[in-house]
Amino acid sequence: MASEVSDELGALHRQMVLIRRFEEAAAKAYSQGKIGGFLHLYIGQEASAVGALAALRETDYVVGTYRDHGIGLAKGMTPRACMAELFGKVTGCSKGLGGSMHYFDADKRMLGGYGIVGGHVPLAAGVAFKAKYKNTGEVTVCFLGDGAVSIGDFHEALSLAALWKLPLVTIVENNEYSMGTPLSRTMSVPDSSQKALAYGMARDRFHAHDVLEVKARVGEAVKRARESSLPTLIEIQTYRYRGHSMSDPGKYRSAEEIEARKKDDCVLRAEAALRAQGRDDAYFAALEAEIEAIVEDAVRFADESAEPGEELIEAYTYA
Amino acid sequence: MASEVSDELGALHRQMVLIRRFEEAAAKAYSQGKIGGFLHLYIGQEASAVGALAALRETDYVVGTYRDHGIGLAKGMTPRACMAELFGKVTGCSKGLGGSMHYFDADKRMLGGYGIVGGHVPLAAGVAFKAKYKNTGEVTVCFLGDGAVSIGDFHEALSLAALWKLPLVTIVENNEYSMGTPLSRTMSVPDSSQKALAYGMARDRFHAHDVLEVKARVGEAVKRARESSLPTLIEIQTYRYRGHSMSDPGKYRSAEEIEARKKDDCVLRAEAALRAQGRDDAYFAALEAEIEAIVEDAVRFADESAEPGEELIEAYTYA
Amino acid sequence: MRKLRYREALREAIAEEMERDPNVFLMGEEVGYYQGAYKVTEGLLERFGAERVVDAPIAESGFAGLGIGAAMVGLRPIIEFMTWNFSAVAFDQILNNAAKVRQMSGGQFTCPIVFRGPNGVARQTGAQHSQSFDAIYAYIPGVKVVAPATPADAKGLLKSAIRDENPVIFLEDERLYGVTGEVPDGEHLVPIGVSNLVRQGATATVVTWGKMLPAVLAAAETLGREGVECAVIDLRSLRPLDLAPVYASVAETGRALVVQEGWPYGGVGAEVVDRLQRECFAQLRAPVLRVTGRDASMPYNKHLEDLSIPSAETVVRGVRAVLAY
Amino acid sequence: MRKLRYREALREAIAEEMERDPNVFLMGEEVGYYQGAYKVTEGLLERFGAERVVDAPIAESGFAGLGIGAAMVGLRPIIEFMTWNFSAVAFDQILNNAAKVRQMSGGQFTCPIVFRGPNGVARQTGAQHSQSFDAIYAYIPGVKVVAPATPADAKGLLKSAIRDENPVIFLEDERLYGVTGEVPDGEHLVPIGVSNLVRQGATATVVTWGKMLPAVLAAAETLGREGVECAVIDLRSLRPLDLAPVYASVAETGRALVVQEGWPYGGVGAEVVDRLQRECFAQLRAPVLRVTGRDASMPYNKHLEDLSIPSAETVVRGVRAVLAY
Ligand SMILES: Cc1ncc(C[n+]2csc(CCOP(=O)(O)OP(=O)(O)O)c2C)c(N)n1
Ligand SMILES: Cc1ncc(C[n+]2csc(CCOP(=O)(O)OP(=O)(O)O)c2C)c(N)n1
Ligand SMILES: [Mg+2]
Ligand SMILES: [Mg+2]
Repeated sequence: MASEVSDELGALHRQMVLIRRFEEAAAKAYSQGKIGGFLHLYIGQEASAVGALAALRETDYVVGTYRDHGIGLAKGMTPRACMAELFGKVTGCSKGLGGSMHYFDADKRMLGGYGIVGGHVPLAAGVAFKAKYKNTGEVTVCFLGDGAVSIGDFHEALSLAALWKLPLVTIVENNEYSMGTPLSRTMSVPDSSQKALAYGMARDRFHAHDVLEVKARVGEAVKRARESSLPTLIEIQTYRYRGHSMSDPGKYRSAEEIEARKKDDCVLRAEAALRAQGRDDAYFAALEAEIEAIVEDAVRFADESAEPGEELIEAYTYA
Repeated sequence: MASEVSDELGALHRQMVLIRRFEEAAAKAYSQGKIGGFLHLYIGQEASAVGALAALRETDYVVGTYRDHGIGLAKGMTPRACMAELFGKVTGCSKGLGGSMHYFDADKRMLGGYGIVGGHVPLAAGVAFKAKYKNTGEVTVCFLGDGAVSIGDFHEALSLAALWKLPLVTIVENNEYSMGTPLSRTMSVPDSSQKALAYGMARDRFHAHDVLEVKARVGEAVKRARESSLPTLIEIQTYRYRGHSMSDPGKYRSAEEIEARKKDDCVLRAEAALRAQGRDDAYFAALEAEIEAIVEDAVRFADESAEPGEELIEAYTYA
Repeated sequence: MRKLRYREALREAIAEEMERDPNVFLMGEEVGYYQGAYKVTEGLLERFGAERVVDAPIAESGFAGLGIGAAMVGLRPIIEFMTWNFSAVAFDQILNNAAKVRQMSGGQFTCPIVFRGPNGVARQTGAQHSQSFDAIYAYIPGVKVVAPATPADAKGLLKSAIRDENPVIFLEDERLYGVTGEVPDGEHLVPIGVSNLVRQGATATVVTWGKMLPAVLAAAETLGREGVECAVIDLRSLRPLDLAPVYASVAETGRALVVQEGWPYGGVGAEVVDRLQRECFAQLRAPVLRVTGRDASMPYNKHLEDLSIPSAETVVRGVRAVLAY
Repeated sequence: MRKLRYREALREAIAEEMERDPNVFLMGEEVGYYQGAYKVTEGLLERFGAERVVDAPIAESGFAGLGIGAAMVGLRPIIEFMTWNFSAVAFDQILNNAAKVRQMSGGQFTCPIVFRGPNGVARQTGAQHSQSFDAIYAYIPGVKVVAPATPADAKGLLKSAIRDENPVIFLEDERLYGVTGEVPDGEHLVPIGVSNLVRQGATATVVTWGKMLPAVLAAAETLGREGVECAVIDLRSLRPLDLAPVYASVAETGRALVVQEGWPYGGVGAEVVDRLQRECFAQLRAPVLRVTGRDASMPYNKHLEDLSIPSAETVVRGVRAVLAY
């Protein structure tokens, strides 16, 4: 039993390390000019996507914001396709047309990657609507930021999800900031899960320190969605170590604040738990080497892949 | 003291009768083809606008929906200007350009009359913002329907009002239907004042049977706005006797339901209270005669007024 | 052939497609129990049930977005805007999601969805309820835009729109709902992107679409009595735009007029002019003129409203102006 | 004269007007503590305080509408959209309230408000963040639309916009923010509705605005070296549109090209063509051509992005095509 838990935690820890190393490599490539536009890193928040999506079946759906590398990888997208997308290559998941903000993978049921704050929440409700319409038992998880809670589409989507009892799990990743603005200056209530009261919707709220707890708590909501076709609003409290995007100088918070938050790092916490269950230095060294190879391979693949041809400019305008 | 109350109630009752007779005359004129477009009657809901606006000072503001005859008249607009607007005449409050849905009166601080459901709620927040910005102590009251609670602008405006502590009183007039849809099919919670929980906003909820109670309860919110610059969300439960607009066949509810609701009629209730305080048949007969004369005068005025000239088509496009 | 009202033709199209494909569903305000604000959807709830004929709260952005999400995973939503004026609150969903998801996903997801409802000026409904959205939506790559003028086209184009793999902006017209016309029996499809020469004429070419067609045809009759024969082309589809019959006609007439209900600046009318002067420069014997709605918000007053949009008279004047050059 | 960056010129305009009129305030996401997402508003919070430099939550429709309400009762809001892409969620507020309240109220209320922010294609920000809203807003009667191309015009037009009694859609450009140019000392106002002949030339007339101006001027230089002298007109204001200098130039050249960043269908470019062929029919020796953005959502890939919008090279080709007719 202990080893089963440890195996599961090992797998989730591995995913978190993969996401973190993947993004570290992406940050480096960005500074080398190999990636353009916006690059919003997820570093620090990994337990949220990894834990939440671990509670899903493969046939369940996920929809997210522009901060989508973590959910993409956690949903099973390949590091190659993800890195190549950042590099704008035709081998990327969206053929280099989408970029960092628009990860998509139809097979893995990763439905994007959207740049308009809150605009994807109604879409997620629509995916859940389809599951109910066709009675498939599929669950849809929608991620959004704390800043997105203020926008109308959040309200409309949650209203509809509650009214129509859609199998939708809406997860607000409260990383304390929307760009440079702390939550206290965007919301009159500090707890965004409280918005659920307006819809008579089930709610939950917890920290993303412990990836297994995330899985378990999100799992309850997934169960509620799958078995009772009822939506849930969850606030996951988390923190991003990097700027809002690569171009953010980050003057709105102190180095001390970031350091303090890093003490609760989800990857380190998982590592500590694994060590307590008997994993040793050799295990972690091997893991890091394995991940490093995967990420290096992804970068090489992205580097060596071809650019999309001019014919792709209009190719996907119409089906 | 009793006579003061009775005087006040007498004044409010008179306003309610004026609104009702005004609208009955409008309905007649509509069926005669003198009024076009949409005509949304307020009959049955009078105590809501009359009671609420009685709690205001002249310098306070009101903003409403297309169902705006009641609030316009209660805010002191003249029946002549109001009727002429319905007739599309140049003597109308909006020069015949606005029509039933777009009553405006700058002097009376009636800021419209809007046709897009919910779109006026942010405007009302802006009027309240100005009062705070200039520290004028003015209060803004915004009316909307139960159907408008589902739209994004409601959420955004209330979010901002709560966050920035604006002196805004938002009144949801819950008349049980949005067009032909009962509230149970548009909202997952039956009490729309519950939305206030999402914003940490003060709230209240009551029936509009007793116009003095409406005044008193709204008065508390007005006080909160004026003295503490804090917003309130109020649901006033009410009922419209007529269709959504003149073209509504109204098949979605039974004649019995309407008759049952009419038993609680706000005008009759005020009349009963006035009678209990000593007003007699002669009083009410005289009142009806006075109101009839006012309404007839308004209709005649509207009838005889000139149409706006062609030069007005573009005249107000730009200042 | 049967005669149907425009609204009945639309209803038939919806019913036939819902019958044919269980993935087609209808969503909008008052489409079900109320039988449709303009009775287009009358009887559909009874026939297809509340799962497939879904009354929505007033949350256009929410249910438009919901439709887009559903379309991405295999359903075929028909989203009704009670009028297109209310699509303004859902504009982001159409512009940024429906029109773009296929491109952003590198072709992985398509978005087969129809947004439909009455467009343009109704009767005395005032500024916020009297607008033509043709110009706004036709600008956007990734959506198709159609605007049928007759019951037959209403049915045939709506069926094509529902079967189309792309988001289709379907612009109906309240003043046309009661208009009667012949509609072919049986399966009747009108392809998107094919305009229609509805009247022959060698003197001048008049291009229009939607509600303006009756006014244009009336004007053509009037002019015909004077020996001025106008070719009339009904665009039917605004994006993609099929101007081949227009070019062919202008090759003969050398003179063209575009008639549109919406505001004058830019839009479909200006696009037609732009293409015409490019493709038919040598043949044009006069500048292409336009008869348009006035450049102002719509007044409530009936007389001013009538003056604010094209009429048979102003079209006649427009043709005369083109000929007078 | 001093040299300023475009963003500094904008900042000066805002600061001067806030200094002059206490009713002017600034509201938008990250305009205050963060110093502006693109640093246009740097230092303004410190100077004017949090009452007048207001950081807003992500609620564009809410705070755009709030600004409209405040403008109706005497304030003069400057509403920043972090980019114009996000105005799509506030579209209803601009279309149905800002543009219409004066007309709907029979002239009782005016709406002196400026909506501003970067428009068009930034760098590799992809489909949802790379759109030109010129076409969409210029269509709407009741708003004015300006799109300055230089620091001097940025300052002068923004000051005029803030003083204007009407809603003004103020289209800036991220790629121009860092561009330096001379800006007159002291009070500097540029009137709305006056275009600018920025280069003389008798061979062809090129009309453009906003970010495309540098590419057009570069193309004109290239062509000038071959003896092809292009007159270049910067529209500056898109509504109202001042084409008098264009007509004057075309009277001389007989040939015209319109260069725009946005999608080809309709919009400002087509409107210019429409008016040109109407006003200058006899003088035009060739069809008016347009060089536009491609008719597709913007791809992320840099190479494809570059190919999707006009460049000096495609403008050169465009002029050659006009001359080749
Ligand atoms: C409608 C809209 N407005 C503004 C923006 C610009 N913007 C992008 S991300 C962002 C902050 C979002 O913060 P939050 O929702 O907390 O998500 P996080 O970035 O913290 O994950 C803003 C303002 C946008 N993309 N869309
Ligand atoms: C955004 C928008 N969507 C739809 C409509 C059409 N519409 C007008 S009134 C109405 C019902 C509103 O009901 P409610 O808010 O309860 O107000 P009531 O009419 O009952 O006073 C609808 C759907 C509209 N005007 N605006
Ligand atoms: Mg955040
Ligand atoms: Mg109601």
